[in-house]
Amino acid sequence: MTTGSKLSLHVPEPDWRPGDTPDFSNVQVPKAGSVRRPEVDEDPEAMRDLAYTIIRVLDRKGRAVGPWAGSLPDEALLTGLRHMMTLRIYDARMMMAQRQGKTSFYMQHLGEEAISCAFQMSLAKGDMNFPTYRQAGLLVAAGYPLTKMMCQVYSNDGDPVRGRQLPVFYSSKEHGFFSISGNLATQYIQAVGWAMASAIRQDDKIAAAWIGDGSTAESDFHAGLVFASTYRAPVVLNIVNNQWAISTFQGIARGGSGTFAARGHGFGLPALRVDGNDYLAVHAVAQWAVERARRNLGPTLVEYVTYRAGGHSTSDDPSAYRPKEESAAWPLGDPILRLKAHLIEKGLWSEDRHTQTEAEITETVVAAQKEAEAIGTLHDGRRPSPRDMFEDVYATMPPHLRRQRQEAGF
Amino acid sequence: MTTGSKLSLHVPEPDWRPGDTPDFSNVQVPKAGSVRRPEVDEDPEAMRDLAYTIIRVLDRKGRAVGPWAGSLPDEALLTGLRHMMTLRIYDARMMMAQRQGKTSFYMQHLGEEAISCAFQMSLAKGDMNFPTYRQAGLLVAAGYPLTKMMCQVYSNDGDPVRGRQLPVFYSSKEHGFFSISGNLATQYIQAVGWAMASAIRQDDKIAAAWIGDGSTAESDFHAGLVFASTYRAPVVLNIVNNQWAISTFQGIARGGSGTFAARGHGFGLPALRVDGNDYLAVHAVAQWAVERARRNLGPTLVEYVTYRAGGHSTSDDPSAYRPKEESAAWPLGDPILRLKAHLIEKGLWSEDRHTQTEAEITETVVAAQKEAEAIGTLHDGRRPSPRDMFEDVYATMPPHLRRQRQEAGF
Amino acid sequence: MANMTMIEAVQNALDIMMDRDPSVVVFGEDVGYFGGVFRCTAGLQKKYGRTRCFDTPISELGIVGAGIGMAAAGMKPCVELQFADYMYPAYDQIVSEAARLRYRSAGEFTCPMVVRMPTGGGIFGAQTHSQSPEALFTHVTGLKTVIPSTPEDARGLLMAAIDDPDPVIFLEPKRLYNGPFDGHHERPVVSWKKHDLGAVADDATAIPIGKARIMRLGNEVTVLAYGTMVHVALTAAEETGIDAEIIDLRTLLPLDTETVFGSVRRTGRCVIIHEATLTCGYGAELAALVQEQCFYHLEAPIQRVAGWDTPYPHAQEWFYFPGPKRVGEALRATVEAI
Amino acid sequence: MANMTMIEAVQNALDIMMDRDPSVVVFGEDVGYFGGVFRCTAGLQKKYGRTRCFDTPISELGIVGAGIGMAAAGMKPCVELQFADYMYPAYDQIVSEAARLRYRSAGEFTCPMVVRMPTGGGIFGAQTHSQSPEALFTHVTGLKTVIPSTPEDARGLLMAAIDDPDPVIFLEPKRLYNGPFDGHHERPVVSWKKHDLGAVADDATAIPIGKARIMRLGNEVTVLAYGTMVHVALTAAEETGIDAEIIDLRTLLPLDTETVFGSVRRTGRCVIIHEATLTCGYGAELAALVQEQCFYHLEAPIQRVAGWDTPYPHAQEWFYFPGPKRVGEALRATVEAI
Ligand SMILES: Cc1ncc(C[n+]2csc(CCOP(=O)(O)OP(=O)(O)O)c2C)c(N)n1
Ligand SMILES: Cc1ncc(C[n+]2csc(CCOP(=O)(O)OP(=O)(O)O)c2C)c(N)n1
Ligand SMILES: [Mg+2]
Ligand SMILES: [Mg+2]
Repeated sequence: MTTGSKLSLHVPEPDWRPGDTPDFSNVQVPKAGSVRRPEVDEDPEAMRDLAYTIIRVLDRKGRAVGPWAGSLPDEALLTGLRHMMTLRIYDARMMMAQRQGKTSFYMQHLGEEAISCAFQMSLAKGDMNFPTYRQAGLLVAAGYPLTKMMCQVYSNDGDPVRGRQLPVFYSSKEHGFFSISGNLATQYIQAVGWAMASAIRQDDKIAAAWIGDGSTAESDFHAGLVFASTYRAPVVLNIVNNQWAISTFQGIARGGSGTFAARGHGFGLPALRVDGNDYLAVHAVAQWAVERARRNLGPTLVEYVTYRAGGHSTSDDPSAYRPKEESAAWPLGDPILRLKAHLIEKGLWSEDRHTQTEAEITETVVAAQKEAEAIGTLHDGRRPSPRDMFEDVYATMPPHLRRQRQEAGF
Repeated sequence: MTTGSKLSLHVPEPDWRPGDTPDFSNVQVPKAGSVRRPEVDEDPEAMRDLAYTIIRVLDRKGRAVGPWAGSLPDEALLTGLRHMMTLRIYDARMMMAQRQGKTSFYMQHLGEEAISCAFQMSLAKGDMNFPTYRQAGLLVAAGYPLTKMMCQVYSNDGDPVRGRQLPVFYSSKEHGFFSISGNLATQYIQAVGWAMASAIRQDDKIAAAWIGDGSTAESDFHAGLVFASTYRAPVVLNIVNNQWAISTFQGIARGGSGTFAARGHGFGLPALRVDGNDYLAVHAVAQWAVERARRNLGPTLVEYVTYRAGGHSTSDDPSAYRPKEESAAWPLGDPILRLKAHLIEKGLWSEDRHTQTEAEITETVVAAQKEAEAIGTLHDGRRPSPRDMFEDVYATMPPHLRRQRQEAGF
Repeated sequence: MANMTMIEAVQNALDIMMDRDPSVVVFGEDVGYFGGVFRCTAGLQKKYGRTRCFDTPISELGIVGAGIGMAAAGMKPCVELQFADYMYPAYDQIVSEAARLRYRSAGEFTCPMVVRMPTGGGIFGAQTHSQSPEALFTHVTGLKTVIPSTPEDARGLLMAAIDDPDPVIFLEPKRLYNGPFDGHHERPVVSWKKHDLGAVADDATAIPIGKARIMRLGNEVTVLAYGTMVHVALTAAEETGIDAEIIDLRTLLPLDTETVFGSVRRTGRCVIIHEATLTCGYGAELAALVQEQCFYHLEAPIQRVAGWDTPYPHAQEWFYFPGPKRVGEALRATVEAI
Repeated sequence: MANMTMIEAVQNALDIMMDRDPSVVVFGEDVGYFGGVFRCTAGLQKKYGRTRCFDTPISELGIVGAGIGMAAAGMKPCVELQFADYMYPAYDQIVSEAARLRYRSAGEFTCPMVVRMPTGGGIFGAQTHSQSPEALFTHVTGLKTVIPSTPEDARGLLMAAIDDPDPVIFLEPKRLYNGPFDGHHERPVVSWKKHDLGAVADDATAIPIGKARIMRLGNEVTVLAYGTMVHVALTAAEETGIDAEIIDLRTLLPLDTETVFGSVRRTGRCVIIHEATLTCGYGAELAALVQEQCFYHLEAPIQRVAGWDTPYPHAQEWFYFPGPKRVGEALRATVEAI
């Protein structure tokens, strides 16, 4: 039985391209405080709705409302704001440094600062993140030295990874930050393996896996979900949906499912969708998922809804594929401004203190930058030795590499 | 915040191992006819329940009941019975041939005959299956010659694939049967690509992808779902859940999700679960999914619930990892006996005709086998030439292969 | 005759073939509306529509796997992997499926697909944007592997690859996209537009797969090179003044052994260069073949100059890249060996 | 001294190491309750519990990827891939991740993991149960690649591999699991239990990675072999009466060049054999190295005897397998070359 009628291929397209006027008025953004907070041991099937909504805490007036509010004390909120501001200022300086030719490449977090900064606050010492290139907030919030970060970006002699990696591919075991891979998604299943190891050893440490919306299409994402689901690994499975994967809008990776969080339903996992530009909501949901993992209740999938306000990297110009106005029109606002407004509303902060803090942080960042540049930049100053190129391929250098190093003259 | 309490790894185990007495009394088998039949263009979200149930048509008395009944006329049911009986008798002969050393390896369908035999009846000429090694019923039902199948199993000179492939790795474009790969799951995304091509060309042909429960863990399954969901490819995505993947029970691949069909929910796909031992139910659901694809409504995920009654292959002895009684205790019965009972109930069939047909088919199969063996078997008679080994690596043999063939002396 | 960059040449080949044959489809990450991160598919979606040139999810496995299915259905997919470094997720589909399909079905199902990917280093891309995995393809029976070194070759070979009835791996040396690169990274880049080798014929024609080209005639030593290294070899010959015969292999598999062996038998010496890591690189096969077939003509050991057996580092890029200095030294050592 | 099959030897090594070190975990498809389709993990789940030895979903990517995460967490996973032919889905994790982790984190994160897999043909497994992908590992910096040819080596090398601080690919020639195979498929198999080479020491000790072994001393020609081919080489030498020195490489990377070059410089002739397809196989690297380092000692072209450049066929298995006849002919041609 053939119908005689013709098939056609559906190729999803974003609603707007350069030249169009973006209009998000039909995007459903649930009211802050309106989404329920289940117990962490509730049956995943019973919280299916949480994958199709957006958990939000901060309302338009800057108030923290609803069942997800209150996960952090005031002091921590002030610290959180500082982390986000630091990350943004750091990014701006490094973007500029790249333009000045001090390094080859850079990737910023503009608009996405809340996610990694707030998430880190839900972890404990010894837990391990398996991040992508857009979660440096994990390091900032963990107190990793800015100078060291910059040395990595400059690939100079102070770079802990000896100039071997692309800028922003940090690594710090001590700060629970797994070495970044340039290959998308590969670390997702590794995070699950790390968490399985913790469970095998009957430890109490948990892991956090990170992935972008676009990268969920990769195989490792599936492997991660399969293994996490089967062995109930103590891991938080994070998806940062910033709407874009370089020039490709999220609809290409998401396809026919309403949300990325929904992917978890195929695996019986609790799947939560959260406002990624709401520091309080991110923290509350992260804490919930971390508690679940810690209590041996298994993995949680979390989708952070956010927007990549900048280009994909310094090699990218987004105006070639999306309207310039899209970022401003995006309905979830700016994470720093929103937390700032909340703190002002609470009487804990003011415009003045903000300006003053901005200046302070800028000073700190500039000082760190000076320190880093005093060591060197990609093309100048003290840089890792070519000898270093041959180290760490193996624990012990095998004869053929020794010969090659010699041949290279180092 | 660490809890101090210890994590532990959950490793799923089947309910019974050799020595235990299997007891499926707590397995929920919905009554035949009790599951609704939505319209093919109903919103996938609205038919979520169909992934957690089992669509059944044949009741205990052999009657076809409920909204899924009646997809096939009587004549077709008789043909269907014959297909299944042929496949089973063919399997038995080939199992024996392997034991007799006439070939190296064989894989049978025991208990799973309904799935591929009934599915094929829902397709039209020009549609393409991307099967695994356990869907030879697709060929039988498409009228592929038994002798040719046997020649493939024997790797003799009549083998259409020139002795190159493992036994049962058939290929027939004409019969809508894509060349089988030894690598699990790889063909799933290829089926989606084939379907995309049909849609790009605005043709009316559709594809069917096949995979086992265990193999859904592979990456290609994920890629298939992602692409099918994004481009709404005209493809039926089949999962044959026969409870076992060699020695591994389905719980290892399924993990925390209730069913394999549920995997489709992460992609917004309609997902149906069907009694794989019920010829009528399989056909009705297949037809529904095929119609959806044909009408350009996109992909459907179908899980066939069945039981691998035999060993994984001739290299396998299942009594090493599951109770011998498990197969008999399995609640969905035998597909041939069930269809037979239905036809008898309908007055279309009798024990006598069954016995007589069995004898007839045996004769046909034995005749085909003689014909095939007259050509040769793996170690005897006319076999593909070693020259053949060098053909078809490329369309035109490149110089280095010509040289090697010469060196080999052929 | 006009000049084109290699990017334009690739785009032009795709344009010509899509125009000629409606079964040619182009897809990959960011190749649709945007036209690819290297712009090799610019304008194609606009011209041929969204179902002939489109963006895919980030799944190299999916891109190649879907391509195989399409090819089996009679289309001619020409897919892009964003970087050769990201071909690994697709490797199973390439090796176990694309390369084997004709064989295992005795010609019933075939896979006329091209898998394009930018390869090689020299752009400060570090270990995951610099790899040269050609040997991982040439070891696989059933694949052809092609790598151009000029815009004309890029266009002509890509046209031939799309026409080919079998799967072809098409490696694009990204350091050559905009201009030839002689290995002197400290010097300004010359654009193809201003370079003799940037000229392309007005009439675009396919260049047969399997034919090497002698880029420079010479008598003292034969240099086997491909991709970026062709230009480095030319520079090294010039700078050392050694009378080297430089062969651009263009196709790695099937290899043009006639041209290779003919030259080495004449010069009696051979240097092989590539950017990929040394051990088990494609140069090993070249050396093995040459020593076997030209043994009695060889006057010196065959030397290989290659990437070191380390990942491609970021800061130390120019110590890793086998530049004209290292190549020159190998040439000298080889011609001086007695 | 007792005799063991290679399967028992592998099982024994795992048992010893799991007993010694609680961080050793074993997992893979069907390795748990059942003990593996080749029975190499038999009894381990029972002895060490389900969290130390367990079944996994059928995802080679997942097996290796999870292993990397565990290794980074300080455990010592020793995972099984059911057949080397099925390593491709895991290839990205092996190449881009396991092999690079130490380098890219400057030693902060490491990957002390062993990936075991049965390799090679000779069991009528056709193209997807017969492959020998060693060259795809030896081209990858950061990996070590090991392949035993006797039970004692299998046990000792596996123990060393598990102890190794870096990722080790451990190839098990499945044709040798039950007994040595000399290539005469028409003759009955001799079990390791009844074969001299099946003896294993009572005291299990690790055998260092990176050391070849001279299996037979000889003067006329050096044969480089590994895995199953070691036994074929021994047979060919015996049958031709050629005084061949036969080296079992045991470790492909890092290669024991001292032993290899020393022998070739003495004999002046070299034959390389492997079961993998010829082009860009590991033999290419051996030939390239030997011609470079032993050039002035070589009296004949180095010959390679290998699998043909086709997929491994089912019916034509014994025409594909490089048996003693082909090896013998190469030996003869090489010693007779002037
Ligand atoms: C395996 C692999 N394929 C392709 C790329 C090239 N690439 C780098 S980033 C990127 C987009 C990723 O998008 P997403 O996952 O949404 O993360 P985002 O950049 O938005 O944070 C692509 C395609 C890669 N790095 N690795
Ligand atoms: C990529 C890959 N990994 C492993 C195997 C080995 N293998 C063959 S069949 C099988 C089990 C498959 O189980 P399932 O998918 O449930 O199919 P069934 O045999 O039950 O029909 C395994 C692990 C393979 N063929 N390919
Ligand atoms: Mg994104
Ligand atoms: Mg199964």
